[in-house]
Amino acid sequence: MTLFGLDLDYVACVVLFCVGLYMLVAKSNLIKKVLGLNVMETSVFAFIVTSGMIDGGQEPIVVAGSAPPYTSPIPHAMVLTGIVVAVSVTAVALALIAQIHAHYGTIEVDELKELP
Amino acid sequence: MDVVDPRPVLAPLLSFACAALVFAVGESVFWRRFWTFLAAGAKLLVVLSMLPGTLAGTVYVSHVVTFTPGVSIALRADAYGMFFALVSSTLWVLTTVYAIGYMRGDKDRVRFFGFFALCVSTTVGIAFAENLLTFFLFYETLTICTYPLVVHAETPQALRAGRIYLTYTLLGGGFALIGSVMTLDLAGTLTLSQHGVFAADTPTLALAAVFVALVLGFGVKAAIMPLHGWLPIAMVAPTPVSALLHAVAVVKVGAFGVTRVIYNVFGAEQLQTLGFAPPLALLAGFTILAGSVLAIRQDHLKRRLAYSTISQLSYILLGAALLTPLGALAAIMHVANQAFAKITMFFVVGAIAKETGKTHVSELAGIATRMPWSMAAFTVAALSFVGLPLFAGFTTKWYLALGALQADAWWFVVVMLASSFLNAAYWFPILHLAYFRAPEAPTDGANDARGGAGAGHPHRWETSKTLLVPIVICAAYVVLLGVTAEVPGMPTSVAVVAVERSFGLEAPLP
Amino acid sequence: MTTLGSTLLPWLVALPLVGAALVPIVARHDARRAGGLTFAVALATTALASILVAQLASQGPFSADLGGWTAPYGIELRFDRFAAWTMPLAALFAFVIPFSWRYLDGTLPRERWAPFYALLLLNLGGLLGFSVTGDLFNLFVTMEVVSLSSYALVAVAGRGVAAWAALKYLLLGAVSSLLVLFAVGLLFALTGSLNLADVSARLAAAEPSGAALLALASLAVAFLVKAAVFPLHVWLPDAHAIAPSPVSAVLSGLVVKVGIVGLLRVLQLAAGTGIALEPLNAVLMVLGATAIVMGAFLAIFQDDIKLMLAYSTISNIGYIVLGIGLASPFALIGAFVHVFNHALIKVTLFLAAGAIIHQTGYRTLSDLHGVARRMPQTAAAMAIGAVSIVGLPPTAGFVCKWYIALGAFEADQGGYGFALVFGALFIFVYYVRMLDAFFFRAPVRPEVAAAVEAPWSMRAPVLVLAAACLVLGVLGGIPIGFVEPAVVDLLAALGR
Amino acid sequence: MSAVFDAVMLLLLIATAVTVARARDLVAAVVTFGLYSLVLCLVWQHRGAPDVAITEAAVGAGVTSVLFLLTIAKTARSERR
Amino acid sequence: MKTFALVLVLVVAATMVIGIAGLPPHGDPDGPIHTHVGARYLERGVAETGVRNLVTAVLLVYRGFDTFLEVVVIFTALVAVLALPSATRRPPPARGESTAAPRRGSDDAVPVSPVVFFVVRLLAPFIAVFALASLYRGHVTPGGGFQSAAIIGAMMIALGLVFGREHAARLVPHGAKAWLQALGPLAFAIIAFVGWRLTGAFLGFPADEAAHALREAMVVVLEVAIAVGGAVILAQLFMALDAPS
Repeated sequence: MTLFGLDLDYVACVVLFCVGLYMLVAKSNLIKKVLGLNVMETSVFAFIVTSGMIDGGQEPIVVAGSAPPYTSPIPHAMVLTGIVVAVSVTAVALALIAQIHAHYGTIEVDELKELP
Repeated sequence: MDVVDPRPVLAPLLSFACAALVFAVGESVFWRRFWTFLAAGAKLLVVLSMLPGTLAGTVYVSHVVTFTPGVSIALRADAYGMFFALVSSTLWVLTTVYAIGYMRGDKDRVRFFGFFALCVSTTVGIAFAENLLTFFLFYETLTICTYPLVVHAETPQALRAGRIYLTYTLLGGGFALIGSVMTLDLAGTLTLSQHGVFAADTPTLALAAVFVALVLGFGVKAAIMPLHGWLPIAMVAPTPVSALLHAVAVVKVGAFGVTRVIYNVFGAEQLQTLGFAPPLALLAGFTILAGSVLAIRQDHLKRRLAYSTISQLSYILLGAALLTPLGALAAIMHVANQAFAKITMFFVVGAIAKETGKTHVSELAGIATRMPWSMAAFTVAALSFVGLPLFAGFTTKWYLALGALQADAWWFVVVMLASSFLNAAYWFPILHLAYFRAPEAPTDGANDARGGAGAGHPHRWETSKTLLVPIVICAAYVVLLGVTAEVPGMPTSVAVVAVERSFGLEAPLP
Repeated sequence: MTTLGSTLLPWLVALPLVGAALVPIVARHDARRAGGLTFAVALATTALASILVAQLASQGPFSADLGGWTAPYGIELRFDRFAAWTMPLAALFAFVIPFSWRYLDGTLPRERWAPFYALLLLNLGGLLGFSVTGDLFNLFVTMEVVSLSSYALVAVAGRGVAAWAALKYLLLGAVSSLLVLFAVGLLFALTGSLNLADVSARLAAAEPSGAALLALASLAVAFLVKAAVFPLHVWLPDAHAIAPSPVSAVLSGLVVKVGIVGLLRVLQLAAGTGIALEPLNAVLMVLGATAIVMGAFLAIFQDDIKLMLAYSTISNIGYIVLGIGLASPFALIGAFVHVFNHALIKVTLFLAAGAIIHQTGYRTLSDLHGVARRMPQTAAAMAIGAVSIVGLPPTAGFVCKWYIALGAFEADQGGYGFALVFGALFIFVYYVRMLDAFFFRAPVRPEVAAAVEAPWSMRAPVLVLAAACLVLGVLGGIPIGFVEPAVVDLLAALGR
Repeated sequence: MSAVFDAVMLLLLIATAVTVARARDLVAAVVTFGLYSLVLCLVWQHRGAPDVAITEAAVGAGVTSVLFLLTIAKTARSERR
Repeated sequence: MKTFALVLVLVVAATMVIGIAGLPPHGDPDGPIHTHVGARYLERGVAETGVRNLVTAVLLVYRGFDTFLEVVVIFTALVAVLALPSATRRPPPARGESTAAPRRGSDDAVPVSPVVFFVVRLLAPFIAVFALASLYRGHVTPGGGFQSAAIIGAMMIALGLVFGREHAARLVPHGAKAWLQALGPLAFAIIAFVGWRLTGAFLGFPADEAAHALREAMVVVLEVAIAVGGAVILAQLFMALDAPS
């Protein structure tokens, strides 16, 4: 799908990336920030998976009954690793947020900045 | 001819090692003195052992490590470096004796003597630096090592002085670094063993930038006006520090650097064509006069000495900037002449403060009866500065005048005459007070600055021997340098070799 | 072709990572064992690294094909001179870890010692992997190992304050990691390959496209964030100041260098692509010079010694970035040498500061008056570090400043030379205050007046490192000679 | 057909993402995020990446959401304005 | 902040769109992705690795080192969370906070409806079997180590949610926990070593047909280690985050 010469699948990824980025920058709530980070991450994954597509292709599993063309397996492997990395980062971020809340009683950046 | 020899490295290295040992032995007085003297003595011996070779025209070189191709840390004992090293090594021995007497009972003596030894080691390193990088290396090390000495008293005043001192010298160091870097970029070498490193077709603007950067960089330590602000303030340091460092090592290093820049980085010939030297000479002439005028107004003794130093240092710069053989000779000889005379004065002032607690000119009435030997030494030094024949200062002025005439700059002769009068104007009142006025009745107000430091011995004759002996020896040197100017084998002959070989000028004396 | 070097290379990365996995197992019953095992692993890694460096010196760069798949079909680890020059960084861990042994007493409850040491080893393994990998995606994953362990190390000892600093670090760090992943995706879509050399060659073969430019730009931005270059530095000061001192040493000395090594990779990728690097270089020069001055300027206002050290890291990263931006041979040499020299100096300073804070309980200058009277050796090490970080001779810091300044004039950018030399002096204003307070003032706090020198396991690393700062200053030619061929190669690849 | 499916899915993705951004109630945001992940799964399954789709369903929609919910339970349920 | 965010987002969006316009169109069989490295994997992958799911082949055989580091990353996440101080001090509720979600865990467990209780207990074995199947068939069908890890982990989490943390914690013996959480990195190290001895390459898999069984065994060991290690780590992460305040 293209529009004005732009690949809409890719543009969708850009839109998602920017929604995530907006959440990360503009939202004051730390959990919202981390959610935004996750949205950004998935948008990049979507971009990578999309780049590995092939027209009329199927999953890269070579068994009886499957035939080329196959989608490229490398982007999938990359994204699989990326997902694990993302969940690891999220887990650490959330643990830190819990710490912050236990100490300051708030997870709003606006209020954290005012505290000593 | 150049000969590879370990001695140029050995001289600073020996004293570095001893300095480290001074720190290591801690509070043990005997061992501290032992290592300090060993360092001073060993260094003097090493330097002296090279003297015959230097007079015969041999240059000892040793490479330490190569930085990159073309730039290495290397030491090279040419005649000019030898001259400077001889002066500083000799004075170190004397100052060490004096300092032991002066600092008796003071606090933090480990730190004091340790850094003191470090400073003098670096001074020799500077004297022997084969290239600008090595020079800069030791130059900045000297800055760092003097800082603990300046703030030794740890009073707010001393700390402030230390900060001002660092600000001036580190900014200067920055300019020196930039200048060195530009030199390497333009010339491809940093060596100080040639008489000019730049190719004839180097752009003049770039050369001007290099000249300004290097002269600014080294001129700060040479206290050329308007970069002199740190020197009077740094006088809060203990007197041996003021004496050795702020009359000899640190400031001379600056002047030494400027002469190296003039004769070894640019070379007399090229500088003549470029025309950078006259502005420097003018600045030096201005500093000579302005320093003296300011000195007259100082009542604090050490500050008066400081302004006198500022004025006297510019003799060296002026002599070097004339670009004539006799001017250069005067510049080199003044390194020694000013050093011995000024250190004598500092020693005396220190002894007076230590014995009587007097630190201001106006308090000195009748001091000559209390301390006749010291004041006699002081008189010798003062006469030398005024430039009476038979004293060291005279030879400088004589050759400087001749050098100025060689350069057709007759008005510098006028500057020098004026300076002599000004010198008389601020030294003679002290002598007058000391010899011809009766001592005031002691009042409590008399002992201000160093309070009770030496007030414990009101009836002792003169002062302790460790203070007096260096004073007398230095004064004797001042006379010796004055009367033996034409005798072969004496410092003058080294200076003559230096003018010829280190500066690449024709022989100044037949 | 397998040589000793290419056989051992993967284990260089695997050893600390596996060591990290073993730490919690070994420390199940006795937490103190964690420190011992970690030290042993760090030593073994250092030994392995020295074998590899020796191999490099005798037979030139080599690479290891993991799994036996030749590049670009598998992951390739490359050991060239740049990678080798990051090996001494690993050796610094061998100093940080013994320092931590006693430092953790009273800082961290015992049950968290094992995770702490494991994180240190993970950090080390990630750093090593990052610098030797020749594969783009592997670059991303190793970077994540480093980043994730760093975030946690910041928060490890403190409570909310530390967690907040760590989270700020995490959010910015995660975005920059994501940019790297995005760029890897772009490059893969453009070339179909993940091998660095292969991608670079294929980019060069194809005509330059906006996508390649976007990829390189996002890599550059990502690594500038990781390196905390001035306007992107906001995460650094708090994180580095609040972390426990051994961690601060690792973060400030080593982890920010991830960004620098990454920038180098960007240059290698761009080599030969026909993409003009001048805009990037111009940006790097401006950012570097700004960072030098602003880092120094901001440091002046700090009373907390660790915060001040953190700001000086920003300033020093500015040197390196400026050197890379100048892109002249001398400047690059200076920049790369400073990658290690700054690490050495900064580890010295942070460990010394850590020892002082640990022994006295105070961390601001006004409280620490006169500490040198009670802890002369540590304070002397601190003084050497301070002189070195300002770049005064004869210390390690001077060597780099000299070369970068020389490179500035070589590239006809003398103005940056001035910024470098005087920006550095700026920060000395602060250090003089520190030295005054430590050495020349009377103690105001009873704890300081009664302090004693740190135990030997803390003091020895500090003293050895301080001595190394001096030795590397005098023998500055050795690292220069080591890095020079690599810079020549890089410049040849960049067509200069 | 495929193009229509793609278009609908992409619009749905953007819609859920914006909802996540706008939701004040954090639990709602997280649940919407889980939904977003599931839509993404479908897209990926459709694009020949079943491995990724399964992992995203298990980790992105499952584990991540649970971790978020746990944290929300510990801290605050709604965004404060 | 909002204005800044908007401007930033617009700038980023514009830059990205311009850059992305330079990419080759996706789905093109002649695009670089499908003609270079990927093409070789598709052609020779099954023969070279013996794994029919080429994603698994890439993950474990061609790019096993990445997966090793991936396992290390999640291990890092666990160690990171364990290294943090547990959030114990709970400050008084801040102003205006309406509701805090109810707390779970056996000490103050919310009453669970008997239906949920029953369903979870009933489903648990099936989930486990599903996970194992996914794992076992991973090299033929979609699925594999990490997916199973997530599923087993999710099962443990569900059990924990329903029965309370003590019960969930008992699922993993305390002494074995240290070993199990490190299973991934350790298994990779062992397989890497074995591969190194057999083929001379770190993480190498024997290529000849004779060693087919061995190769398969190595892949399965890695898959199991990833699954079990990952599940234990995920469960521990859950418990760490759910620790009572």
